[in-house]
Amino acid sequence: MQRIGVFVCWCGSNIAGTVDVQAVSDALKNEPGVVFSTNYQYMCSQAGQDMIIQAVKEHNLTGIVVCSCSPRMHEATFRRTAQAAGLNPYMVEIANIREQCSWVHKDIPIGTEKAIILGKAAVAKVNLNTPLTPGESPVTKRALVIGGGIAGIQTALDIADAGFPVDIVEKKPTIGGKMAQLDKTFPTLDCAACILTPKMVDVAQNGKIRIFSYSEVTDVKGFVGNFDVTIKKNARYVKEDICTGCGACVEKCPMKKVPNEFNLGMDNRSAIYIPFAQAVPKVATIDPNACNMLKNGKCGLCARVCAAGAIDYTQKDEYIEEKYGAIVVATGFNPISMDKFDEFAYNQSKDVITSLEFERLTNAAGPTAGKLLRPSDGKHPHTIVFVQCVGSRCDACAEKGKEYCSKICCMYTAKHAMLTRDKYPDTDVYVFYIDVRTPGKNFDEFYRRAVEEYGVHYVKGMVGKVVPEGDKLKVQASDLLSNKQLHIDADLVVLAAAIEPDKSARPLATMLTASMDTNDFFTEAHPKLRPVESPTAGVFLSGACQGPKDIPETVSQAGAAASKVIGLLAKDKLTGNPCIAHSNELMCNGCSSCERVCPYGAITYEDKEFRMPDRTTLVRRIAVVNPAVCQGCGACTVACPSGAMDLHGFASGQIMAEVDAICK
Amino acid sequence: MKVAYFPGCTLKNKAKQLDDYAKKAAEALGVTLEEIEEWQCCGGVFTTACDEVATKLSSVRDLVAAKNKEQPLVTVCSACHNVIKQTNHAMQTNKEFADKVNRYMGEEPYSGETQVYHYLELLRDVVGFDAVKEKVVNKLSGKKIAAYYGCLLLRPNGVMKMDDPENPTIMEDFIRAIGADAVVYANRNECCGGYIAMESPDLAKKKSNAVIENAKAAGAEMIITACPLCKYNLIKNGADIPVVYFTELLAEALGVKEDTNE
Amino acid sequence: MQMNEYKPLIVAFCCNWCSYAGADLAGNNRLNYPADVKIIRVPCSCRVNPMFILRAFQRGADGVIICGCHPGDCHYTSGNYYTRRRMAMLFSMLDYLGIEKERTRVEWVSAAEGAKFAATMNDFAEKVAALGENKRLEDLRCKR
Amino acid sequence: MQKITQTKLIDKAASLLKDGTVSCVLGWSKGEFDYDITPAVFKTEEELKEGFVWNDFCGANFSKYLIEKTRKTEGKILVFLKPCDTYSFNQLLTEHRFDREKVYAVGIPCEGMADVEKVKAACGDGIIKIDCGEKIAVTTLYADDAIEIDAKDVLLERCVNCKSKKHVAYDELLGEEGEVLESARFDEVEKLETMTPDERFAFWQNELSRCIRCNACRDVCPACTCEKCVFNNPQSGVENKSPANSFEEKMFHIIRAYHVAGRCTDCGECSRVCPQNIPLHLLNRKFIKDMNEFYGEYQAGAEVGQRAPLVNYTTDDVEPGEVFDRGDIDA
Amino acid sequence: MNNKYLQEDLLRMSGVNPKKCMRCGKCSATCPAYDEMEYHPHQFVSMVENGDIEPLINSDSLYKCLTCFACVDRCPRGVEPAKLVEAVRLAAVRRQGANHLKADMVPDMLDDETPQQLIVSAFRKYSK
Repeated sequence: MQRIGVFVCWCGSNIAGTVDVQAVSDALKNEPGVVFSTNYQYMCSQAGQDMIIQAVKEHNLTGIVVCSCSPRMHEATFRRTAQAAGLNPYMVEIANIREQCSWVHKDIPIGTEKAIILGKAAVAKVNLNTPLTPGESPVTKRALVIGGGIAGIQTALDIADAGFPVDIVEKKPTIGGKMAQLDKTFPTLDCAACILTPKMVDVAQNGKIRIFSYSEVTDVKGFVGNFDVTIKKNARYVKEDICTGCGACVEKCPMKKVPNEFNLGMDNRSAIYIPFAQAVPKVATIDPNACNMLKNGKCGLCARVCAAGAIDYTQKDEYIEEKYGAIVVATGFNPISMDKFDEFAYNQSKDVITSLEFERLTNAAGPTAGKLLRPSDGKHPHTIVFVQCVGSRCDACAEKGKEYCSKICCMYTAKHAMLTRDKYPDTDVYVFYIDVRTPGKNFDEFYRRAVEEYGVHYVKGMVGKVVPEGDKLKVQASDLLSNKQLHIDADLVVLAAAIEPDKSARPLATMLTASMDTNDFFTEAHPKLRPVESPTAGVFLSGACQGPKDIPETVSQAGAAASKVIGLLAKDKLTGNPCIAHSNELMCNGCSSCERVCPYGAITYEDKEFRMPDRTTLVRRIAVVNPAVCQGCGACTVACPSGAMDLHGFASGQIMAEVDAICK
Repeated sequence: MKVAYFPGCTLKNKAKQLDDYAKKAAEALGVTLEEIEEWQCCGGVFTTACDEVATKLSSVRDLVAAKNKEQPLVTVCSACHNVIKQTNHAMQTNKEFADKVNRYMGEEPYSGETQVYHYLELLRDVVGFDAVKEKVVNKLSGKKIAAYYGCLLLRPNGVMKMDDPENPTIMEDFIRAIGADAVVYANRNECCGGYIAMESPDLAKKKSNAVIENAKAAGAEMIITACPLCKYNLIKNGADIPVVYFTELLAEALGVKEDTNE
Repeated sequence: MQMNEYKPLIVAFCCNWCSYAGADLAGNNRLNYPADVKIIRVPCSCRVNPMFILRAFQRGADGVIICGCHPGDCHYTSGNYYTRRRMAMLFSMLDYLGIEKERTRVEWVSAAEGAKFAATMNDFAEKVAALGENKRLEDLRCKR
Repeated sequence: MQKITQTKLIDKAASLLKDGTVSCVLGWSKGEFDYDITPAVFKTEEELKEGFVWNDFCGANFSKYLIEKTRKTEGKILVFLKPCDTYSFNQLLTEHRFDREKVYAVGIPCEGMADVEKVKAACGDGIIKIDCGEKIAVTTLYADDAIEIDAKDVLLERCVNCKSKKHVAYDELLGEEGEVLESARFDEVEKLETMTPDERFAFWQNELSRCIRCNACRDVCPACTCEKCVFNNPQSGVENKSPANSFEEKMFHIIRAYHVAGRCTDCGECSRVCPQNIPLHLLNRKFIKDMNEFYGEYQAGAEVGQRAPLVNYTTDDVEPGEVFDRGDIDA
Repeated sequence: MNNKYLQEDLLRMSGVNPKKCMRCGKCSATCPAYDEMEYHPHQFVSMVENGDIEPLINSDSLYKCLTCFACVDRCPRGVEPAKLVEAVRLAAVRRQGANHLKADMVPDMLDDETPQQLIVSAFRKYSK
């Protein structure tokens, strides 16, 4: 029989305001097993915890029930308290009488009655608690970073800096991500390439970092400290270790009409290509959908011109299996498709472009060598209209666009408008805005400069329709402040498209069992206090995969994620969760039902010899749970027909005792 | 196959060709348009106010007639289509409204079971543009035709669900199916001012001109439409290229136009 | 006691990762729902054995609701998919035996859906209250 | 009348015993009455000739006995399997419940088995002798002459709705192989589904209240093979020996049906052995029908190693709240 | 008080929730009849929200809306301004003797080609 102590917390007036705490502690005193019951203003405070420790010693308690806030809040606190008092930490149960009682009910008698019942359920459960010891598992001292944009690069560099090996998996042929496509960065107007490419070189030269470019993660198994990851290295038909990146093949390749994705299709590349001059790794890649040699065996020119002999048309996709202790997701973002917003005529005119395309048009390494020219006819545009919030801040019932603010558009549009006016003072620049949001260091000052010093026309209102006619784009918009409908004959229209998480994020989240919000952004373990950790242990978040972010924010989050990874990898052993499944071998049928539902492959079978009452022996197949792999979901316990499989901490008997206590 | 057919008032008067050509062409494509008996005027315009019940009853009766025939209901006129489809949608989604309507109807309650097709949807989703292409005998090759959708066919998109309301393709696909060249221009889904043509002829003229000019700038030699109101408006307001019903071109392409000119 | 004063007893099994957190959020936002709802925390909705549900009815519960992460969002990848099949089968069987189908429910509530949690509990409690006492699946020895 | 004769089976068994292929034979033997045929183990030709029976009353499914017998027997066991028995045989192999190597399975055709209750209904009580020939000849205490019945008129429910004459497992087949049949076995379930909840409740209240908890349904069930049944286990929380009230009657049968859902081959033994004539198969068939409708056709035991619906899933399964309105599912 | 009643009536009739509006002005940007209107679609939304309804009822803008639903489809917030315009118009023409279109006005408006539906719909829209 347990000797249980009950501790009812007032939580100031949070609980005591709606629950008669004295009545609760009095009522629970009479429950079976309870030998001590009290209440106190703040159970989680030092004084409250001391009270528990003292009670354990005075009354020889074997179990503790704390009636307080949600176990998600302070279960860990009170387990530590129990440990300090010399008890097994798993002899503690929490009755949630705040979030699920005092805060949702207004009437004191009702709240008190419910609090007593919840307390009874916790007492009933503790009566059946047994001391649990968590298992330990080793930590593989290697990290995986998925995504090689600025977020992934910074995270990898910081982890490597602490002395741990890191692998970066990037699905494109080069690392660099979106930042490599940008021209200047706000609000300081540094050249993006000038600050990014040295970091890319650092990655390439860092002995602790391996880059798997043109690769993707196809399978993740295991758990924190012990992930088994399968990486698919797509065949690039070029031997990476031999290619010198000289570019002779690129020059000679006869197939030169492939839309260049790095320039967002605004110019062409060859079938064998290096995405841009500073690519890392600087290695050529053959596009199998464009290469004549790969498609029909005719050509082979690149192999002939390659002095290094790096071309290999027979290369196959390669699967690499590697162990990691921690995984950082840095899958980034993309602008959304403009298909559902064709009132802006994006699909009807080449001169309606997205802001990312505008970046390429002004980038010295872009399709126009940095000259701002119209995609349709290569003429200099004299009137440019920027449209903000295209697809951002939409109502869900409008069924297009995103509900959130994409956060970066106000600032990059100010940058584009300012730079255009700076370089081409003869250009009229209109920015149609709903609100200008500039909450960052030096952001509002930057926006004001665009208006006051550079003479950008900021118009409060939205564009309703863009009509291509002749070589003009007829823009119809509203100017809400002067209560007019404007008609502007523009040469170029730039849409600040909303951004969304990369499409690869959703399947990756499934592999990682990391949760996502409805917009497919990864959710953090706690929105304020654990912003770079996913709720899944060992999985960390870096950059825009967690939510829209600009570069400074991304870099600081990348560093934070790295420090969390370093903290994990610095440990030699991890303490596991002891609330895991276990099978009673006497009852187990060996039927394999549990194995089939286990999401972790934690259950195996062995033939075990049993001594029978009649002194014979019998060999029977039984299930065995691997405690390091089991995560404690309990799926097996229900699949098991005989009830041999049970779960520590949430045993069938315990749950039924709770049911009984509640229904009694 | 046989489908229920709702011609509407204008197709029996000012827009007889739209009706005649539609029937002949459908027949040639293996679809019989069976006019529902004693059909009633759709009401011309759908009132969005949810407390307007009586004005929508005539449309509901047409829908019920099709339901009783156990056939989908096909319309040609854009305005009729808009009104009937929106009424049907209201019957499906607004229970309170449907209850009120059914109290007038007095028969078995109706809750939007009838499938409503525009003639163009019939061509695309039931017959298939590929099948149309195969039946074409007079290819209208080389003709640069601009499709004019207007507003009623496409909007509100949440109800009409015919095509992408900002970049529709159904009429362009139709034009290509009969062998002509489709001219794509931005104003093809902008309103011609149809409903206010009596009330504010000047505004209607402005809107119609914007459509015609934009189509011509894109190289159109002819405009097709599914709406008598649009056709009236565009012609009245100085279209200097032909504006015809799409069914007329379809009949011509299928080689059944002559039969119709009695 | 009048019928309309009848207070049903409702047992809610909530998975630790989504629905229990959703219930906490409902509390954080002070969203009311009837005190008749008593929550039992389980690691995953797939921990809920049909036997627990029958046990609750036996002991006098008038309604049992199981809440888990949305399909596809299970913390354990697939637990709630098994829940979905298991409960579909069980509920269909209870219905087949003539037990009122409104007494059992599965609802997917994420950690962010405090409002949905409260609304679900209000609605469920109302439906169960309308049915009155559970008489078809009760154990008279366990009467309160 | 069975197409294959008793003599043929005895000869087969005797020769397999003789050449050492098997060390014993699992077969049917006569019980206290002619219709009361029970499973037995035969070790010699003599024993076979003495007691082995094969006629229209050999309904018993031997698959389950193999678990116990294979553990205790040296050498192979010969088992005769009717088509429906072979499904149970496979299902147990799927669950690793016995060692296939220790069994020599002989498939035998079956023309359907007789229901004693129906025979009694036709001939009255006091049966003292039954002869199974072309017709079933029943001699009773009260009639002067034997009464002849056509076997087809007194078939067990499960044989009326026979789902398969095809053997899905055997080492050797005697006689001709049959086909998987289209049966009307779900008609009764459908009829219940179309009743109102009140009618259904009344129906089951009437049926299940007759339960005397003799456990025959569980004990005969080839799927109920747990090392320790939850109803016998004080730790399980549902242990009980006899139903105290209608709740426990229902709970026992719901849990039993649920535990075998996806594993039940619809062999019908539960209903055959129920002394109270409760149509227990209607519970199992409800699960089978639901699983077929919601998750695709599934026949437990059709193949070894199949993954049953309840240990499987797809991402777009039907929601539990949607299972009630059957009309919608079909549409 | 009276205004409050009218406001509630308009919101109920139209099913529009003006509080969803984020003041982007896209409805007015997209409106083909903008220049003919005294009050523009976004003003209908904000004025009804503020209970400032009489000016709308008395405005000619009610009869300039083309019912083309461009504002409905393009509104990023799903506010549906055209439904609100229609509700205000109905509130106006439902008043005693306030029909905007009278039968004796029609003959002068017609020409040989006027389609029937134009007359029918004009009555539907402007008279009760």
